Amino acid sequence: MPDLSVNIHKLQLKNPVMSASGTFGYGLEFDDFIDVNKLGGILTKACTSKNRDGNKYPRMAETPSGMLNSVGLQNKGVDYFIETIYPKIKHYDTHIIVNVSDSTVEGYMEVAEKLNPLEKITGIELNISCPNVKEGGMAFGTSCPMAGTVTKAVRSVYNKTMIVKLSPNVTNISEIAKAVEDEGADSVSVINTLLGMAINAEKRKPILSTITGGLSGPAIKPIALRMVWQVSKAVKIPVIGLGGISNATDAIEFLLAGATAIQVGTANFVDPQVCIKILDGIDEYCNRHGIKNVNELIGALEC
Amino acid sequence: MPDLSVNIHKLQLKNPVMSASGTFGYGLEFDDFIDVNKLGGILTKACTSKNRDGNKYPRMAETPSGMLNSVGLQNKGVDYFIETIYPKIKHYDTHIIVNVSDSTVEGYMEVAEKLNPLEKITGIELNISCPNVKEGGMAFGTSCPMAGTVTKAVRSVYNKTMIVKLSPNVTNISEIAKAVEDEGADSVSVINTLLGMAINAEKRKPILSTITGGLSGPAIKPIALRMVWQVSKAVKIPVIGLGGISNATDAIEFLLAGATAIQVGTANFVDPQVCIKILDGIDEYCNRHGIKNVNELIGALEC
Amino acid sequence: MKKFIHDFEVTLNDKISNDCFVLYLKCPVSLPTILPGQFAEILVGNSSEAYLRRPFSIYDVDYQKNELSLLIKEVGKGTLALSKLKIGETLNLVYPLGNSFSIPPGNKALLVGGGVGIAPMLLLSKVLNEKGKQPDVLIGGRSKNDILEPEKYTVYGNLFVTTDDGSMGEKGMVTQHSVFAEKISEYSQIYACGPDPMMKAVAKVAASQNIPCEISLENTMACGIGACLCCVVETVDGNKTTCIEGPVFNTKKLIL
Amino acid sequence: MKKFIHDFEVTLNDKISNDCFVLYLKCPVSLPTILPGQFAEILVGNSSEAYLRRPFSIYDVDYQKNELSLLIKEVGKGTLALSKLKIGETLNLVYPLGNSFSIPPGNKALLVGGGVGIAPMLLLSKVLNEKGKQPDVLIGGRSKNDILEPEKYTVYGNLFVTTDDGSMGEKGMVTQHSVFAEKISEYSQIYACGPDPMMKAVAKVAASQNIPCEISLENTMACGIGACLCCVVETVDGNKTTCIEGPVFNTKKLIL
Ligand SMILES: Cc1cc2nc3c(=O)[nH]c(=O)nc-3n(C[C@H](O)[C@H](O)[C@H](O)COP(=O)(O)OP(=O)(O)OC[C@H]3O[C@@H](n4cnc5c(N)ncnc54)[C@H](O)[C@@H]3O)c2cc1C
Ligand SMILES: Cc1cc2nc3c(=O)[nH]c(=O)nc-3n(C[C@H](O)[C@H](O)[C@H](O)COP(=O)(O)OP(=O)(O)OC[C@H]3O[C@@H](n4cnc5c(N)ncnc54)[C@H](O)[C@@H]3O)c2cc1C
Ligand SMILES: Cc1cc2nc3c(=O)[nH]c(=O)nc-3n(C[C@H](O)[C@H](O)[C@H](O)COP(=O)(O)O)c2cc1C
Ligand SMILES: Cc1cc2nc3c(=O)[nH]c(=O)nc-3n(C[C@H](O)[C@H](O)[C@H](O)COP(=O)(O)O)c2cc1C
Ligand code: FES
Ligand code: FES
Repeated sequence: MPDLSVNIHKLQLKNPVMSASGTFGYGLEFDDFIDVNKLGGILTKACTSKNRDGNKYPRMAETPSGMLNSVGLQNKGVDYFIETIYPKIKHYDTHIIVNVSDSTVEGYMEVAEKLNPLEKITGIELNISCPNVKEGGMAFGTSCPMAGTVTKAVRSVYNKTMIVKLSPNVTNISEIAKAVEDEGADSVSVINTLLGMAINAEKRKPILSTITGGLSGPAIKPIALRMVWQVSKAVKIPVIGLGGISNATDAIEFLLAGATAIQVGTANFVDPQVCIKILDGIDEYCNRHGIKNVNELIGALEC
Repeated sequence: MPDLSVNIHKLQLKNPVMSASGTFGYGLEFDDFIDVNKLGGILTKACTSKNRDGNKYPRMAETPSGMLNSVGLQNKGVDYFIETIYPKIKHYDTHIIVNVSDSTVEGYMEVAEKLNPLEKITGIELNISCPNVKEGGMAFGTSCPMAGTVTKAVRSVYNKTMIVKLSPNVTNISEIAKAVEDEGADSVSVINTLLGMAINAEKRKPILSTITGGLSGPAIKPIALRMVWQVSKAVKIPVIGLGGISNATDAIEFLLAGATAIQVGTANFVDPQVCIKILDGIDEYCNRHGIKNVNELIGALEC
Repeated sequence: MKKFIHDFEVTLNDKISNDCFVLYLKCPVSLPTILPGQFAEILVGNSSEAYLRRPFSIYDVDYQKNELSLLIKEVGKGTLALSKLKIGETLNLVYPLGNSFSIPPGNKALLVGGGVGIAPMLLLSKVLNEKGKQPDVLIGGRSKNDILEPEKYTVYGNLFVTTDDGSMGEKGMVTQHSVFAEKISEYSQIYACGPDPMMKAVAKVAASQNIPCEISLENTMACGIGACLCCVVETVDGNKTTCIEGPVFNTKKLIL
Repeated sequence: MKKFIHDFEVTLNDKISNDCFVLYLKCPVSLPTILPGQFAEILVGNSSEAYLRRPFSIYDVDYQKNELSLLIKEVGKGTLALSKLKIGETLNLVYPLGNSFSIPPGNKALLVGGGVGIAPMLLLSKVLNEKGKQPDVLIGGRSKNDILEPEKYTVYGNLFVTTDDGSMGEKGMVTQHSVFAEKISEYSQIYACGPDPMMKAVAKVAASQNIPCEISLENTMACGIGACLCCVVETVDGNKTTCIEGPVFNTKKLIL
């Protein structure tokens, strides 16, 4: 049995397989299909300072080997999360990391500060890369000063593990990664969705109510892998890789490219058991290749 | 019969369907499969000032609904093009546009200047977005000043139609488009490939000799469509749309998003007759929707 | 209700009209209870183009044979691939999903289906019949060919038909059928599924008569299990997920 | 040579070993002449994962029946999907592609194939036989099961076999076979296709004996028709496309 545990800053994960924010609900939605406790961690859907209704329907469009979404951070706000959702999920024996979003720096700070005391929330993931909100969101993630500012502000009110989730919609993602590392990020998640668009040619209308949306799924895997490779060479903090991961081979590619852990997003929709299959597949790969500790694979790409 | 002709600056195209650079050879490779003269235009593979061997094999990797390539501008140089290739292709009764690349501004200028007198080369496409060369290439396309500089320099020596092909690997593609428009571009092609990477997990090695390569094919269509939509709202010059177009519906989506013409790339590998099928499909769509002139579709998206 | 993921075996792919077919699928284990209005998310394994699962209402259930069936209309790449499935091939289902139609307060109910929207009405009429209720089924279509397997409903109750061209039943839209003029007050609940304009028309009549009305929505879905929030519908209580809190909604709650 | 694109019909999918199968494909029109060493680019229509075409050597041609066949080893997603093709299904081919093996200057030639690399040697041995030449075929494999359809070659010439485990023919690698020790000087040309180390070993012996040697390369390809420049191989005359200027190369021209 290979040792699959990895460390993201202070968090020791049982294994490198986590679920991605916005694609796994609060974990509960998957209880019928898998034992959520087996995962290295779960990233909850975005949590904002106030209730948000999200964008108008339609919010998704299928694309070749992927999908666009424009959910737009729908959630009932941090207070509701603490009062109503947290009690339902705190029994999970895995790291529960809350994805924190907002339109203002103050909003981010408010959410982080309120989450800080929750014992079973062992970390937060700052979403500075959501392409589906008019204000804030991706704007924070596409310039170094903005990314640095929000990271620094949240750092000042949050003392557990803080991961910053980066936007791929930039010329130089390594620079942004370094900016957030400098301001105190403990880890970076690479990548959020790519801004895309879908049109119904017959109706001559955009398919999404928001015209553009975030592209995810296998289609973006080559881009995500490249960015994980670039960022892991640029920063010292651990990188969490995601974007299109659908099977164990994909996951191992991300580890080899430099990711310490991975997240599985859209693939959960296609196969609600995929996270466990990936976990089993990593185990099988390690056994087959005589790898005793999964850390041997991290960044082990031979170029 | 709908009127399918469109204008890109001074060029009147029979129809909006062109073949993309690097995916259609010099047209000759497709003579066995289609009547190349039926196309609106063909974009030749990249032409540089000197002979280039390109990158080492392996140069391609399949990805979900797409592929990565790292050909690296292999060609025998502009003099060879003029002496040996031009005589073989000048019989084509369609616009032949040469894709111009290089590592230096002087190199771009040299190629453009030498091509200027060729009667049947009715335009050039400046490739400031090739991700597969160490020097120049994409670097020219990812900053406004660089993009502006090379455009201006080539403009000073070339007086026919000059299209500039933009890189999608940027935070704000509209800005780059405006920069090249300001410096005299007659049109922009949107988009070149996205920088990606593929790994062989079993061998723990990158698949491409260059580690990273350019992603093309249906996978990138949503991103390309979004960029065409953004750019066409930002500039006044005509936009040529490409990226993942595989059938007539895709092509029409790009026209609706604001493209005056489209290019078909990777899809030619999957179906060497696809350009003609797209052309027929656009004709059929216009007939079915009672569209007399294809220009009615351009930018006709109802948002 | 617990959800399952199983590989079903195709025991029959029955083409019932020009563009509609019924898939009969055998469950490898004992079928769980499936309520009328619930649906399944199908993995289209044999298509190179359909990436996400596709949702379909459960058309009928045969607990004895351990089979369920789906009534599917070919409208695009996924349904095209499904139409080509052969006996013995397997199909992966996540099911049973969503809420379900409620039992009517009184004895009689009217079930209205337009085109392939009729799918959830078969299991509903069967279950209502089993519960001693009297389901009247009204099917509307453009022409005779759109009235799919009408004989299946007469087992459980009365059948009424409208067609736009009058080739079967009464001519006109469903809400123009004489049951609306003559019998509407007899019904304690109305159910509808089909094209949006049809459902709106039915909901309007129901509201005017003060009869509770439930409709089944077909919002596009990515996950079907409440994880993605893509399938929302606006209700008087805010956005609701169609896949968990629907697909069945009381029309009073919807902003139509 | 003119290239074609046609929908072929599968007339047989013959599983000949654990992981190899032969597809027999009927052409809808008259088959053009196909030279030994040429290949086809196949569209894998029944896989959701294989996007680009897959190249395969033409194994055999039957002009009378208007059929060609492909010998395929299952190594990944595309070949897995092809292995499932059934009689009557169609397969789209772009063909015939590439150059071809040259006719040997003298009378005798040695054709060496390793594993599935043997594929182009069947048509070559047939054509050489038709031209009055004497093809000796040497097949190497790990064990007996890797020696695919050996009986097909004996129609056209002598057959020799080596296996790593000695389960068939002589034990050892192809270049350790006694033909190399005893008869090598009789051959006016050597042909090889198979794993890289095998081809290199054969090329080395050929060079040492000053016998012309041609090998067939299997570089990964995107287009197969010279349009993408992805398939290049380094030669003494610079980069050459494997799909147009190959797949057959004289080993003297390659940088091995
Ligand atoms: C809860 C639920 C129950 C359903 N029950 C049935 C059923 O019993 N029988 C049946 O035939 N269909 C049913 N549908 C609709 C069915 O899911 C779609 O027709 C199917 O997903 C289309 O897949 P496709 O790949 O063939 O089409 P695509 O190629 O994806 O699209 C083709 C066309 O169909 C439209 N389309 C796609 N999905 C939907 C949708 N969900 N609603 C409306 N239009 C859509 C697209 O906009 C496009 O114009 C149901 C949908 C839901 C949400
Ligand atoms: C000119 C030519 C002729 C060929 N003739 C034959 C033949 O007659 N019979 C036959 O079985 N195969 C032949 N091949 C190889 C065949 O094309 C590949 O095995 C096939 O494309 C793999 O497809 P896949 O989807 O199953 O594999 P993938 O899922 O794409 O890959 C599976 C594994 O196979 C490797 N692989 C993929 N393509 C190739 C390749 N071209 N060469 C070597 N390894 C590869 C990958 O690196 C990967 O490790 C030929 C190749 C060429 C270029
Ligand atoms: C429906 C949907 C909702 C998402 N919501 C969020 C979110 O709330 N916060 C966030 O940081 N990322 C969100 N994402 C992005 C994913 O977490 C992930 O970064 C992205 O989808 C790429 O990974 P994938 O290709 O594995 O899905 C969402 C993605 C999808 C598809
Ligand atoms: C094999 C290959 C070679 C290419 N070579 C060039 C090139 O020389 N110059 C250029 O501007 N673009 C080149 N491209 C990019 C294409 O022209 C096109 O911009 C890109 O592939 C996106 O379109 P597609 O998805 O339709 O292929 C190349 C693409 C491929 C796949
Ligand atoms: S489809 Fe995902 S929440 Fe309803
Ligand atoms: S495979 Fe495209 S040039 Fe050879």
